[in-house]
Amino acid sequence: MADLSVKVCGTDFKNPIIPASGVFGYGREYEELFPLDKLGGIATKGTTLHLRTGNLAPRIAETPSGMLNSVGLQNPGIDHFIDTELPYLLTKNLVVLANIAGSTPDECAEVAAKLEDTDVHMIELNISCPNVKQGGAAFGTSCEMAAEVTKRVRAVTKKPLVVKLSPNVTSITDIAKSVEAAGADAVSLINTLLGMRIDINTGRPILRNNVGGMSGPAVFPIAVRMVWQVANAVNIPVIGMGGVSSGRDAIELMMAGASAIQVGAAIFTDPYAPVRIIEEMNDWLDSKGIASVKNIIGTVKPW
Amino acid sequence: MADLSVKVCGTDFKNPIIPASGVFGYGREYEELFPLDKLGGIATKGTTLHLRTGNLAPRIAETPSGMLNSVGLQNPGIDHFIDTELPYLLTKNLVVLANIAGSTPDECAEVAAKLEDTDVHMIELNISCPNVKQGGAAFGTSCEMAAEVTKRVRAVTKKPLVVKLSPNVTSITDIAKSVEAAGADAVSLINTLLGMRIDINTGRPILRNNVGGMSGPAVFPIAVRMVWQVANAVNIPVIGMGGVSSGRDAIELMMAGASAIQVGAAIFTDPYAPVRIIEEMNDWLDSKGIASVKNIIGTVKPW
Amino acid sequence: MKYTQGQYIITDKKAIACEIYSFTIACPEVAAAASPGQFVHIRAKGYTLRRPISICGIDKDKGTLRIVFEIRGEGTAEIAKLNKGDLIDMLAPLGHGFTLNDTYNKVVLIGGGIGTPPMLPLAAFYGKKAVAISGFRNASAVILQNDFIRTGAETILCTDDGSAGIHGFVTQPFTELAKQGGIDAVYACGPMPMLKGIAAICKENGIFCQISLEERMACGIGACLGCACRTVRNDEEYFAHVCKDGPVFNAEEVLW
Amino acid sequence: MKYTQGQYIITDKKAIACEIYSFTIACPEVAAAASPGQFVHIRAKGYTLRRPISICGIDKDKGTLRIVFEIRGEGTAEIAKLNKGDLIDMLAPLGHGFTLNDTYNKVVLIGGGIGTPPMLPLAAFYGKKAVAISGFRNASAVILQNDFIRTGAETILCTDDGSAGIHGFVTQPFTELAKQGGIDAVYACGPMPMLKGIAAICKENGIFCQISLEERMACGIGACLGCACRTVRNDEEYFAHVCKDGPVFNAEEVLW
Ligand SMILES: Cc1cc2nc3c(=O)[nH]c(=O)nc-3n(C[C@H](O)[C@H](O)[C@H](O)COP(=O)(O)OP(=O)(O)OC[C@H]3O[C@@H](n4cnc5c(N)ncnc54)[C@H](O)[C@@H]3O)c2cc1C
Ligand SMILES: Cc1cc2nc3c(=O)[nH]c(=O)nc-3n(C[C@H](O)[C@H](O)[C@H](O)COP(=O)(O)OP(=O)(O)OC[C@H]3O[C@@H](n4cnc5c(N)ncnc54)[C@H](O)[C@@H]3O)c2cc1C
Ligand SMILES: Cc1cc2nc3c(=O)[nH]c(=O)nc-3n(C[C@H](O)[C@H](O)[C@H](O)COP(=O)(O)O)c2cc1C
Ligand SMILES: Cc1cc2nc3c(=O)[nH]c(=O)nc-3n(C[C@H](O)[C@H](O)[C@H](O)COP(=O)(O)O)c2cc1C
Ligand code: FES
Ligand code: FES
Repeated sequence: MADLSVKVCGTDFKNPIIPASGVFGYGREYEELFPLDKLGGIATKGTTLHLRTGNLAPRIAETPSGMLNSVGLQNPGIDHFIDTELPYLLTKNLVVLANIAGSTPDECAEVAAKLEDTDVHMIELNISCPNVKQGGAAFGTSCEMAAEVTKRVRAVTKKPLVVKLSPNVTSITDIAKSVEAAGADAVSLINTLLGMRIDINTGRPILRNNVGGMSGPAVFPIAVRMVWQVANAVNIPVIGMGGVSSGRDAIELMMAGASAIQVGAAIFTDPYAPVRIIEEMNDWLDSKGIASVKNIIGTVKPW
Repeated sequence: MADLSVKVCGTDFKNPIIPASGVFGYGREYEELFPLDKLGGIATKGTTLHLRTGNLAPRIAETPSGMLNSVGLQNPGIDHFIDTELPYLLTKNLVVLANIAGSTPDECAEVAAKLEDTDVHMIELNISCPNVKQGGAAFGTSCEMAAEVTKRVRAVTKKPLVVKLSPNVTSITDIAKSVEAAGADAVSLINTLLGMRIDINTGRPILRNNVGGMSGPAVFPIAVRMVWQVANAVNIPVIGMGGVSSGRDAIELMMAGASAIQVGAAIFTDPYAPVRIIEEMNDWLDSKGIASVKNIIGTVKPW
Repeated sequence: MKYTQGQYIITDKKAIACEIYSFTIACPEVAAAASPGQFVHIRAKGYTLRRPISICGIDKDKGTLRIVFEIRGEGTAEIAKLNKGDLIDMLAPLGHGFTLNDTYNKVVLIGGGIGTPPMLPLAAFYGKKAVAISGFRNASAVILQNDFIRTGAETILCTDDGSAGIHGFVTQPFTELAKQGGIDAVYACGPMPMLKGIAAICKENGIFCQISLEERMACGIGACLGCACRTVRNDEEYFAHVCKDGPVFNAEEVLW
Repeated sequence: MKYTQGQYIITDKKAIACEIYSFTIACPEVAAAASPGQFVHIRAKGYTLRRPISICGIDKDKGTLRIVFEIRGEGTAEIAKLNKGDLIDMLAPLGHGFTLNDTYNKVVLIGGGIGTPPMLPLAAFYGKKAVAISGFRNASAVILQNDFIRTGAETILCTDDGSAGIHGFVTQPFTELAKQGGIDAVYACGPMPMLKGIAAICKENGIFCQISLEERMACGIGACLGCACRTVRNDEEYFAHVCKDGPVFNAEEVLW
């Protein structure tokens, strides 16, 4: 048994595997299949100030080795999260990352402020959502906007603040450096890549929202590249995700520089994926005689 | 038999299928398998002013439903292309797109100028290569640099000028608009997405260049999205590519707005892919009673 | 157990019409938990998303489920390659099924095309109290009619082109039945226009109606919010999820 | 015909060691065109890139090729699932093979591990004039020794751990042979350190040496420039391509 524990911004994880925001709800549905305390942590569904109904269906499309989603941040609002979902999750022995979002920096800060008096372990600020004030361009696509929203949230919370970056940018390292400078304690990446599919028989986009976020194994090489670049550009920890579907993938992304790993679309293919990945990581480490998973973080030797 | 012919910037293609630059060399190797005149056109290997040896091996890695390459523009230089490869290709009944590249706007213009006195049909300017003058940032990642290099090439050529765009940007529509304003007659997209893979047994990146360009079916949804966005943002034709591996994919990308289609990595899986795709497109059009492939270009009806 | 994921042996495979297959699967714990209207979420090798398929038969004694599905694309084509003796990977049983009531005296089951299979477990439950109306494109697409007859249900067959049974849509015989009255409940599954038509007739005639909806799914268990469906609950618009709140909904809840 | 792509029937499949398989494939036109040292490029279902595998046997009369390969990752695992009677998708025969010379009186064939298979067609060509030295990790990894014996070649077996044959690397018996002299040519395939060592010994002793190299490939036919290899030609550095200029190179051309 290798030591799988990791520490990210002072928070201890019993293992590095965290279901990604949006794929795992608030955990209840998967608890039918396995005890949640097997997980290192859980990133909860992106939560906004008020209830959001999300986009019209279809919201899901398949792609080669991946998928698109256009859920559109459907969620019951932060008060419901704090009253109903969080207390339940806090009884489980795992790290809770509250994924939050908003259409203005104000909204993001207000959501974070509400979490300040709770026992949630970390805040994961999703800056990929469109900023209504700035004409819909996502916060995460400009250094200024990314820094601005990070600063506003930083000002209202003492909890470890993880900023979740969008891959749909020319330079993810610039964005990462901006949010680091603005006070982020860690970054997580990658969110989904913007994609589209068309039903050629109807001539209509498959998603009612026309476009959606691509994730799954297809995006894994992009995640590895971005995690590697960002880990080399900032001095704060990186939580890696994007297409991880096996223990080997998780090891690869940690070698690229991730201190912990989130698992998204792979859970749809195999609902036990997070648990299986933990086991596969352990087996691989044991087979190599590596005592602790911490020993592999960022160890890739570039040519 | 549907009418498969298309016209792009005044040039007639007998069908919309073109092997993409870099995967098909100068056509000789594939001519062992099928006559080149079955193709609508051919985009030749990216050619620079002087011979380039390219990067060290390994240059190829596999990814889920895709691949990475870091060939690094190995090519024999424009003079060799004009003397040895072009005359041969011009004897085939297809459109020749000379894909050119350079490390400075000067180099690109010089290469284009050399082609001016040849009978090559179109120039495809690859602006994804790093600009040595600007510290290595790719021309294709800033509107100013993209416009600058386009202008320089435009000034020396009257041939139809297709500018090939990089997907590794925050807003591909802004880049497309810049090169349109700078005189491009068409744009082609997408080039490869920057990715990375690590061999976890050695802890080394698989590619000797550490990172490489991702292509293949995995990127198809990104190509559809970008082609759709760009086709709606500019008034010049769009040549679409990225992950096309079937007639249905080609139809989908044309519905998104492409006037012609390039096929890259799919050729490695199935060397007959371009020919098969042409047949599959014809069959689909016939089954729907669509008389001409031109009738589907840009016909997607967004919600 | 609510639902579980596992690999189960296919004990029987039959091609029952052009590109339509029937699988019998040995999965005792799933069969024990399953009820009519629920579905199974099947993994297709090489594909990221599972495929939702309705349960077409539940044999709790033998511990088997039956599914009937049509090849519609790449994933179902891959699943159709599985043979008797192979393992099938299912997450099941999922969703909220039909409301069964043994005090009902007359129910009508309406299936359109590949929407017919989920009607069969209802016929098995209601037996002679059920009238099963099934509609298909043409004679070669007709499935399951003998299975319905074996349950004791009265069967009415329609085809769009008249090549078998009544020439026309299922709504025609149903409208007549509805006029005759005495129907306690209608259950339906099939294409949207058909469901809409049936719901309208039921509303007009004050008949309780439940329909099974389709939507593109990822998780299949209510976690990803992928399979949204606009409904009304307590007079308020509510984005329900087909995989968890459905696939069966009361027709009056649905915002079409 | 230089090369072609097609689906060919596997007429024989054998597991010849742990995770090592031998396929015999009926492909008359490929067999007719093939020569020792060339390779076939095999499609693995579900994977973008084909897998290059050396030709281990050519039977022009029967119109068959033989390949022997080891499961090294996902693609070879997928190919290994194919059975006798299944179709295998190959682009073949590819590459530049070994230079054969029937005036040679003594040649040495050196194979390391899964580099041994391409030596077998050379043994078939040279027969008693050949000494086949094969090296493996241990006894359980040993393959093809009887096949070599049947060609009439003299065989020398080495294992790293001494569990079969000579305890040690192939370079040990080869060094002795080289000292004895009279070798017209050496052909080798195996891990890089082994090839380097052999090339050095050959250079020292002035023996003509050809080696078969590996590189990650996409097209397999010289079009994509993926499989670069640094070589020297006419005293100039030259990026050759393993799939077209190789896989067989004169050892002295290679820039290690
Ligand atoms: C609750 C439920 C029960 C169903 N029961 C049956 C049944 O008993 N028999 C049967 O033949 N079919 C049934 N379907 C439809 C079946 O799920 C689709 O035909 C199937 O998913 C198509 O997959 P594909 O790989 O053939 O098509 P592709 O087009 O390759 O699929 C691409 C993606 O779209 C999804 N998709 C495509 N069409 C549909 C659809 N109509 N509904 C939901 N997702 C879709 C697929 O699941 C996949 O994620 C049911 C659907 C639902 C939601
Ligand atoms: C000319 C040539 C001849 C060969 N002959 C044989 C043979 O006769 N028997 C045999 O067992 N093996 C042979 N190999 C090695 C064989 O090609 C690899 O073991 C195989 O490609 C690995 O694929 P995989 O799916 O198992 O591994 P993965 O790691 O899943 O493969 C991922 C990618 O890397 C490539 N790759 C990985 N290892 C190698 C390698 N060593 N060489 C080239 N590409 C690699 C794969 O082709 C694929 O594109 C030969 C290689 C070459 C270049
Ligand atoms: C259905 C779905 C819903 C998602 N919702 C959210 C969300 O609410 N907030 C967020 O930050 N990311 C969301 N994501 C992105 C994932 O958390 C993750 O960043 C992405 O899917 C890449 O990981 P993967 O390839 O493992 O899926 C969602 C992804 C999916 C597939
Ligand atoms: C091996 C390889 C070499 C390439 N070389 C070039 C090149 O020289 N110039 C260029 O503009 N694009 C080059 N490309 C990019 C392709 O032309 C194409 O834009 C990309 O691969 C996306 O298409 P695909 O997904 O169909 O492969 C290359 C791609 C590959 C795979
Ligand atoms: S498919 Fe995930 S909520 Fe229904
Ligand atoms: S693999 Fe394409 S050139 Fe060798």
